[in-house]
Amino acid sequence: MASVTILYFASLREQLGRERETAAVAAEGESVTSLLSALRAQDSALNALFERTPRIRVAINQALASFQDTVRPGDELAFFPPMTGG
Amino acid sequence: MASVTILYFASLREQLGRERETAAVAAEGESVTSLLSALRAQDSALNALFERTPRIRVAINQALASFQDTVRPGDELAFFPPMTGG
Amino acid sequence: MIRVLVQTDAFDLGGEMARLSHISDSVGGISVFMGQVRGQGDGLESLTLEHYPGMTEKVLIGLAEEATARFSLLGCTVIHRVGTMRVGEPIVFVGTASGHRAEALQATAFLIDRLKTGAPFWKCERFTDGRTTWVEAREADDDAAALWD
Amino acid sequence: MIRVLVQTDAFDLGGEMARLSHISDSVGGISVFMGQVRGQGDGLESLTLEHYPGMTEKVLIGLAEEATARFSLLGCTVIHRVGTMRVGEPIVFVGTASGHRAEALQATAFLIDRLKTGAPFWKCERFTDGRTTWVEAREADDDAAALWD
Repeated sequence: MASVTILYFASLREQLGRERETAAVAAEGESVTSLLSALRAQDSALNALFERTPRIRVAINQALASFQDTVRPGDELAFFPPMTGG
Repeated sequence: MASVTILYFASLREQLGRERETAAVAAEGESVTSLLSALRAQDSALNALFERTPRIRVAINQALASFQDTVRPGDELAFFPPMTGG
Repeated sequence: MIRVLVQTDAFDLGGEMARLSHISDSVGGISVFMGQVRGQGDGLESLTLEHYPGMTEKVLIGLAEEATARFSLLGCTVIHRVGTMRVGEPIVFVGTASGHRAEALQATAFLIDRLKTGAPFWKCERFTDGRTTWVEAREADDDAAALWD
Repeated sequence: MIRVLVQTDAFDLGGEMARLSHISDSVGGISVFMGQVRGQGDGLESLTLEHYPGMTEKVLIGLAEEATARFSLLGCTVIHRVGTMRVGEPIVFVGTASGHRAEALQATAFLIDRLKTGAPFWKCERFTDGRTTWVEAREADDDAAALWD
């Protein structure tokens, strides 16, 4: 089955209680929004987390991306709050 | 006799061949311009140096000053080219 | 010459500056910024820095390359620590070397402004009473980063 | 905490940065600029820095005090060498410590811009063929200093 790896960082990782999972994705690829809708429908904790957390960022294959961008099988997807380095 | 110490720095010092001298000054003080005119009238090398050198700066008692400022007996006067530190 | 490190260990300030200084005879100015854990009088004990291994290095190398091109740098070093650091400990070192001072000074400000909001680091504060909180992103930091767009 | 030194010896970069870093728990950012003798491909061998003893220290302390007040600094160090320095050797160190990065970065730029044209130092260049020339003041340096007025 076509899948992607999903990573969670910082407060998202902590609140979900996991840092990594695998999810099914359409073989021809689909938008982050589309994939995320499917995940949220299956997982009420994830749904609640995205509902209460503003400004979640997404990266595809270790580069910042937008929720409209396409995720393809084998991609590494990551969700995290705004960055606070330096 | 009422006098001031005069210091020369950098290219001025080098071209004059001296770094320090003492000069008579009016007991009640006089402007740098007035004192310098007297000095230049007595010293053709100094006169030529001031004629050919643009942008000479003056300090009175180790603080930047203007040629209109008053020099008083006992003051330390200094002439130098624009500064090039850092 | 770009040097990017993400590490748990502290860094050698003098050694890093000497490295920038010796890159070439053409170096006339070196500018450095170092950020450290600031005590805020509210019982902060330590910060724990989490990051996204892989992406972090890519972003920092990209920023160093952008700074090098934009400010004609001869050298650019970015070192960011991860893990737990107590109040007073260094977190980040940004150093740039250039022919003239203006380029190095500007490049250092550019790098620290951009990495604050663009590199995948997250700070979690731990207080002496055991409480922990994730640091909220500051709008002022987004504004500072955007000034370089 | 103001520290101003005019000296012939080289300075200890790591030591000076550590000193700024340890001033207080409230230090969050340290910014440093170091200027060194730049080889220009024209046979420059060394620079000799002449200064006006007494006035130099007064001017540098005044600039450090102005920077401390204007940028809310917790620490401010200015070290300027005099005498003869070969290509690659350090000339000047400016370091500032503050609670947040913007103040330290701006203060360092202010100090180096202002001391270039306001402190009584003069550079004489010596070339490998034995020729010596006094460095001319640059209008661009006056402009940079005036931006802080």
